[in-house]
Amino acid sequence: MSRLDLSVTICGVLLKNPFVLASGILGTGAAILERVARSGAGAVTAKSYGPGPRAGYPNPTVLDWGSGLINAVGLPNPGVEVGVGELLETKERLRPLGVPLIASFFADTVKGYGEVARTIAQAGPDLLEINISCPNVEDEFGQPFAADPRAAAQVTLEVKRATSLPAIVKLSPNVADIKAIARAVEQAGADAISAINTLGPGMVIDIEAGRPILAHRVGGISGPAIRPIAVRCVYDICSAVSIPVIGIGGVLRGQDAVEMIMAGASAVGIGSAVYYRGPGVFKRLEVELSTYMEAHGYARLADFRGVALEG
Amino acid sequence: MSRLDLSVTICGVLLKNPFVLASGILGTGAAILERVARSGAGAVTAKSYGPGPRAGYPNPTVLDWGSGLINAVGLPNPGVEVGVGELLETKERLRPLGVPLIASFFADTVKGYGEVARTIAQAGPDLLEINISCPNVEDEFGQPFAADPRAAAQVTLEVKRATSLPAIVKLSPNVADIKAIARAVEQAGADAISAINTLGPGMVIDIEAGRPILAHRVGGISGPAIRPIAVRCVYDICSAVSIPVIGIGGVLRGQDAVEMIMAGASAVGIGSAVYYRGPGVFKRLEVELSTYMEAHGYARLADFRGVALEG
Amino acid sequence: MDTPGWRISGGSPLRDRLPRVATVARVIPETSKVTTFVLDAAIKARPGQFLMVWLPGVNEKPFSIVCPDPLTITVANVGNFTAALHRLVPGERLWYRGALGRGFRLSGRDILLVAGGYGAAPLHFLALAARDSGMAVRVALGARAQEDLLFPGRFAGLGCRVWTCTEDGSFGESGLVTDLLQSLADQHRPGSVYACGPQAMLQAVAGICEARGIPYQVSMERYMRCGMGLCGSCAVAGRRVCRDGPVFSRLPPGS
Amino acid sequence: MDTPGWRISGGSPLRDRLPRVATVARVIPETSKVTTFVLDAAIKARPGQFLMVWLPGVNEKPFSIVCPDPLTITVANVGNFTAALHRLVPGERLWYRGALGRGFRLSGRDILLVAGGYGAAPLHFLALAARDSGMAVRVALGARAQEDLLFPGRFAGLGCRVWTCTEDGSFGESGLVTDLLQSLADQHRPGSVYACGPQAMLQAVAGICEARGIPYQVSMERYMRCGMGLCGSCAVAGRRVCRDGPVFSRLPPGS
Ligand SMILES: Cc1cc2nc3c(=O)[nH]c(=O)nc-3n(C[C@H](O)[C@H](O)[C@H](O)COP(=O)(O)OP(=O)(O)OC[C@H]3O[C@@H](n4cnc5c(N)ncnc54)[C@H](O)[C@@H]3O)c2cc1C
Ligand SMILES: Cc1cc2nc3c(=O)[nH]c(=O)nc-3n(C[C@H](O)[C@H](O)[C@H](O)COP(=O)(O)OP(=O)(O)OC[C@H]3O[C@@H](n4cnc5c(N)ncnc54)[C@H](O)[C@@H]3O)c2cc1C
Ligand SMILES: Cc1cc2nc3c(=O)[nH]c(=O)nc-3n(C[C@H](O)[C@H](O)[C@H](O)COP(=O)(O)O)c2cc1C
Ligand SMILES: Cc1cc2nc3c(=O)[nH]c(=O)nc-3n(C[C@H](O)[C@H](O)[C@H](O)COP(=O)(O)O)c2cc1C
Ligand code: FES
Ligand code: FES
Repeated sequence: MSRLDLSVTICGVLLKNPFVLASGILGTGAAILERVARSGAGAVTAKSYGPGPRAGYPNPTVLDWGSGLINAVGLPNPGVEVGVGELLETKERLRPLGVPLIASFFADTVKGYGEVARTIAQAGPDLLEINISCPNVEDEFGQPFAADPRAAAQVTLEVKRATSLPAIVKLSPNVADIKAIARAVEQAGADAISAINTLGPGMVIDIEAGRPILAHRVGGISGPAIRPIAVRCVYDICSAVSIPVIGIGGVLRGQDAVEMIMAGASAVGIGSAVYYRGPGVFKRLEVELSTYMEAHGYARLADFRGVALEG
Repeated sequence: MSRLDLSVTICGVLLKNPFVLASGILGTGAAILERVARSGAGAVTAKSYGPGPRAGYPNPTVLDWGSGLINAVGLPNPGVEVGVGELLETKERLRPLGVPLIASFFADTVKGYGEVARTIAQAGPDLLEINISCPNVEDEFGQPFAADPRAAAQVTLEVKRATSLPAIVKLSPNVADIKAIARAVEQAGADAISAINTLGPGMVIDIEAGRPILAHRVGGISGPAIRPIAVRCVYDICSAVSIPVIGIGGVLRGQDAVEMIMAGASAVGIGSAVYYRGPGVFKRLEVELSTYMEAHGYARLADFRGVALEG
Repeated sequence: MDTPGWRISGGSPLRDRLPRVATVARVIPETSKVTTFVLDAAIKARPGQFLMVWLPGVNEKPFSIVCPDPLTITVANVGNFTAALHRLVPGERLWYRGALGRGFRLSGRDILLVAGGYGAAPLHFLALAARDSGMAVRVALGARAQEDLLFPGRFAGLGCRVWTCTEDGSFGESGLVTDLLQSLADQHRPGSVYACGPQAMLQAVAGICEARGIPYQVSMERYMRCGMGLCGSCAVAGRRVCRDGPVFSRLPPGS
Repeated sequence: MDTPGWRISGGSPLRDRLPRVATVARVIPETSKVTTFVLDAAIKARPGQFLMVWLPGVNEKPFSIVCPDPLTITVANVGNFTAALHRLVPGERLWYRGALGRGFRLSGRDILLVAGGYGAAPLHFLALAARDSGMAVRVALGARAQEDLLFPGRFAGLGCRVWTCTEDGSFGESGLVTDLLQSLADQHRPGSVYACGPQAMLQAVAGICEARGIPYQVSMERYMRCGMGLCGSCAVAGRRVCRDGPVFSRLPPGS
C-alpha cells in the first residue's frame, strides 16, 4: 500500500487520511481525543462548546432503534471559558501526533457566535467548526440558523470577523434547499462546509410505556439510516460551491466513504460508526479505503473525488 | 380474539382494520388491488393518477440499499381519463369485499388538482388522496406544493370545491414545519391527513460505476430507515390538528403500527413492508396487532390512540 | 471490536441487494440476433430465476439466468438496451441484481421443455438441473428460421433429446413449436411440460396441456420496474411476474 | 412470504437494543438505604456488566447486574432516580437496556473480592460464577456501620469466606475495607483481587495490589449518558467506562 496517498489538505491543514471524528462523539476531553487520534483518525473534532455551561437533557439521550441511532443529548458542555482549557490541553497532546484539532461551537445569537469564536480561538485549534443547527433565539419563529440562508450567512460573517482561523460551517439536512444555504455561507466567507448534522428530528415510542423514549421526546437521527440523505446533501452542496466539503452521515465502512468522496467530499466524518465498530474503526476504514483504491488503481483521493457529479 | 375490534371509521368510511395499502405500491390495476383487499387490507390506495399519461423514469427506479428503500419511479400512469376506467373496475371488485378504495392523484397547477379531482370522482372511490409532493410549476422556485402552507391550502380548497368526496391530503416530511402545513390544509377543508410520503430525496452511488444508481439520480427514501421520522411527523400533526391521520412510513410489524397509533394515527399505511414481508403482510400485521392488544387488555384502537401525546 | 451484531443492526453491509458488478469473460454469438454473455461471476439461483441487468446510463432490464456458474445470460437484440448489451466486449462490465423471482419446480421422471425464441434461455438452466437429478429431458425448440434456432447444440450436449421446428421449414419440422408439442405430448405423454416464449405460445401450451391433464409450468414476461414485488408494473391477473413468477404452474386466468 | 433476510435487511426487529420492559417480582430490603429488586426477566450477561435502567418520565441510569436469572439489581437510595426506584412495588414495571459493558475476567484458583458499599452488587454475580467454576472465594466487605453492610449473608450462603469491617467498629473489624484487604493479601496472597466501590477505595486497592504484584480488576463508576460508547460522558483517562469498562484490569492512570 506504499504507493497510496490518502492524505488531504483542507484550508491549508494537512490530514494524513480523510477520516474525521465528528463532533459530539467521544470528544469530551483531551485524553479521549488523544486516544482517537492514536487510533488513526485523520483529524478530530471536539464536542460543541457554547457561550455558557449547559447540563444537557436527562436520560435517555441516545438509542439504537434498529436502522440507526437517535439522540437528544442537548449539547451538554461546561461553556467556552472552560472549553478553552480543555482544547488547549487537547491541542498539546495532538501536536506530536500530527493530528489536527477541529473546535466546534454554537451560540444562540449571531453576536454570540462571534464571541464564542473569539474565545475558542485562544486555544489555537487548527480549524473551527460552526454548528448552526441551534435555534436562533432572535428569529421570531425560533427556527435554527441552519434553516435560513441569511441567518447562516450572518453567523459565518460574524465568525470570520472575530477570528482569522479557517472556519467550517456544519449544515443541517433539515432544510428546504441545502444548496441555497451552502452558497450563502460560501459567499459569507466560509472556508469549508461539513454536512450533515443529524436528520429529523425523529421519535421512537415505547409501546409498553406509551410514550417517547428519549427524555426530550424527539432527537436527531444518525447512522446507517441517513446515509443516502447525507450522500445526496454532499452531492448537492458540491455541485453548488467550490469550497471543500467534509461528508458526514452513516459512514460505517470504507465503501461508504468512497461513496461520499465520489459525491464530492474532500474528507469524511465518522460519528455513529464509533458505536457500530468501536474506536478501532479508523484503522479499519483506512484499510478498507486502501483496498478499494488499490483494486481500482487509484493513487490518491483526488483520482475519484466527485466523479459522481460528472455526466 | 373475538372481543377485539380493530375497525376504524375515517371520514365516515369504515375500515375493518387500520391497515391501508399506501399509494404507488402494487396499486396498478383492479386485479392486483383486489388481491391486496383479499389479503386482508383495511383499505387500498391506487397509484397516483395525473392529468395526462406519464411514462415515468427509466430503470433503475427502486432499490434496497440496506436500511430501507429508495425510489424514483416518476409517477408513471396512463392519465386520469384512463384512470377512471381502472378505478371503476377496481371499485366494482372491492365492493363485495367491503374494502374501501382510496383514489390518489396529483397535478402541477392548483387548477389542475381541481380538474383531476372532478374527473377521478366519476369513478366513485370512497376517499380521495391528494398527493401534493409534486413540483408546483406556477411557483417561481418550483418547490413542491407540499412544502408551502399556502400552496397546500389552495390545492385543498380547489379539490374540495371540485368534488363532494372526502379528501385526504398526503404530506411530505421534507418541509420546515409540518405542523404549519397540517393546520393550513385542515383550515382549507381537508377531511383527513396522511403522512408521510417518502423522505429526502436521497442518493445511492455505485462505487464501481462511480455514479448514482437510480436513473433519476435521487429518489425518495421509505422503509425501516424512515420510521422515527414518520412517527415524529404523525405526532406533530396530531398535536396540531383534529382531523384523522393515516400514519405511513416504515411500518413493518404490528409493534410499529402500535407506535403510529400511540402517536395519534387513526389508520396505518403500509408500503415498503409489502417488499419486506410480501402481500401476506396485512394478515400478519392484524395478528401482531391483535396479540399486542390482547396482552394489554385493549378492546379497540381508541383505547391507546394518541397516548404518547399526553403528559 | 465490532458491536456484536452490528452488521445486522447497522444494515450497511446489505449493499448485497444493490447491483453487483461483473466483467464479461466471453461473448458467444448464438444466432444473428442472439448473443450469450458469460460473466466472471457465480451466484446461487434456481432455474427460471432472473437477473435485473444494469448498464449505467442506459437502463436496467430483466434477463433469465442461463447458467449460474459461471453466471451466463443470453440476449436477443430487440431494442435500445439489448443493443447496448450487444456492444459489450470481453473485459467490459455490467451490473446485476438477483437471482430474483420464483423458479421452476422440478418434478416427474421425464419432462418436456418447450422453447420459443430466446425462451430457450431459462430452459437451458432447467435442463442442467434436470440432468443433474437424472431426469429424462426432451426439448422442443421453435424459431422462425434455421438461423434463429437457439441452443439446439447445447441441449443435445446435455444429453437431451431435441426436436426442432421452423416456421419457414428451413430446418426440422415445419410449423409452430406448439404443433411439435402437440404431437410429442400425444406420443410420449411427458410427466411435466416446461415452457418459455411469447405470450401467444404460452397460451397455446397451456391449452394443450390442460386438455391432456399434463402438469405444466410457464415462464412469463412482463415489463418490469422494481423487480422486487413492490411497484405493480409487472402485475398480470393480480400476480406479480417479478415475485410471484416469472414461473407459474398454470397460466394466470385472463393474462 | 418474507423476503429471506428481511429481518436483517429491514432492521426493524432490532428494537432489541431499545429498552425492554420487566415487572418487579420481589422487593428485598437489604439495609436502611439499599434495596434489591428481583425482576421477572432473565438475560445473558457476564459478571461486572450493567444495565441502563429506565423509569419513563424520570431518568435512565446504570446499575450492576447482581444476578442474570432472575434478573436482579440492588440499589442504594442516594438521589432522585434511585428514590423513584425505591418506590417501586411488586407488579410495577421498569425498563432496561443491556447487558452492557465489559465484565470481569475470572482467573486464578482462589480469589478475593473487595466491596465498599453497594460495590457488593456486581461482586455477588462474580461470586456466583466463581462458585460455579469451583474457585475458592474470599470476600472482604466494608461499610460505615453494621446496618450498612451489604450481602454478608448472601456471600456466606454461596460458600464464600466472608470478612467484614465497619468504619465505626459496630461490626467486624474496625476500619476501612482496604485495611482488611491489606492484611488478607499478606496472609493469603490471593490469585486475583476483584474490587468495586468508591473511587478512593479503588485507588487504595490498586496501590495495595500493585505493591504486591497481585493481579486485580476494578469496576468503576462514572456519570453515563449513552451507555454505548459514543458520547464520551463516562470517559476517564481516555477509556469509556460504559464500553471499555466498567471493569478494568488496572486503574486507568490519572483516573
Ligand atoms: C423474467 C424475464 C426474463 C427475460 N429473459 C430474457 C432473456 O433471457 N433474454 C432476452 O433476450 N430477453 C429476456 N427478457 C426480455 C428482455 O427483458 C427484453 O427483451 C428487454 O427488456 C428489451 O429491452 P430493450 O430496451 O432492448 O427493448 P425495448 O426497446 O424496450 O423493446 C423491445 C421490443 O419489445 C417491445 N416492448 C417493449 N416494452 C413492451 C411492453 N411493455 N409490452 C410489450 N412489448 C414491449 C418493443 O415494442 C420492442 O419490440 C426477459 C424478460 C423478463 C420479464
Ligand atoms: C457501571 C455502574 C454500575 C452501577 N451500579 C450500581 C448498583 O448496582 N447499585 C447502585 O445503587 N448504584 C449503582 N451505580 C450508581 C448509580 O448509577 C447511581 O447511584 C445513580 O445514578 C444515582 O442516581 P440518582 O438520580 O438517584 O442520584 P443523583 O441525584 O444523580 O446523585 C446521587 C449522588 O451522587 C452524586 N453524583 C451525581 N452525579 C455525580 C457525578 N457525575 N460525579 C460524582 N458524584 C455525582 C450526587 O451528588 C449525589 O450524592 C452504578 C453506576 C455505574 C456507572
Ligand atoms: C450522540 C451524538 C452527539 C452529537 N453531538 C453533536 C454536537 O455536539 N455537535 C455537532 O455538530 N454534531 C453532533 N452530532 C452529530 C454528528 O457529529 C454527525 O453529524 C451525525 O451523527 C451524522 O453522522 P453519523 O451518521 O456518522 O453519526 C452528534 C451525534 C450523535 C450521535
Ligand atoms: C415504489 C414506490 C412508489 C411510490 N409511489 C407513490 C405514489 O405514486 N403516490 C404517493 O402518494 N406515494 C407513493 N409512494 C410513497 C408511499 O405511498 C409511502 O408514503 C412511503 O413509501 C412511506 O411508507 P413505507 O415506508 O411504508 O413505504 C411510493 C413509494 C414507493 C416505495
Ligand atoms: S416489477 Fe415492480 S412489482 Fe414486479
Ligand atoms: S456513557 Fe456515552 S460513552 Fe459512555
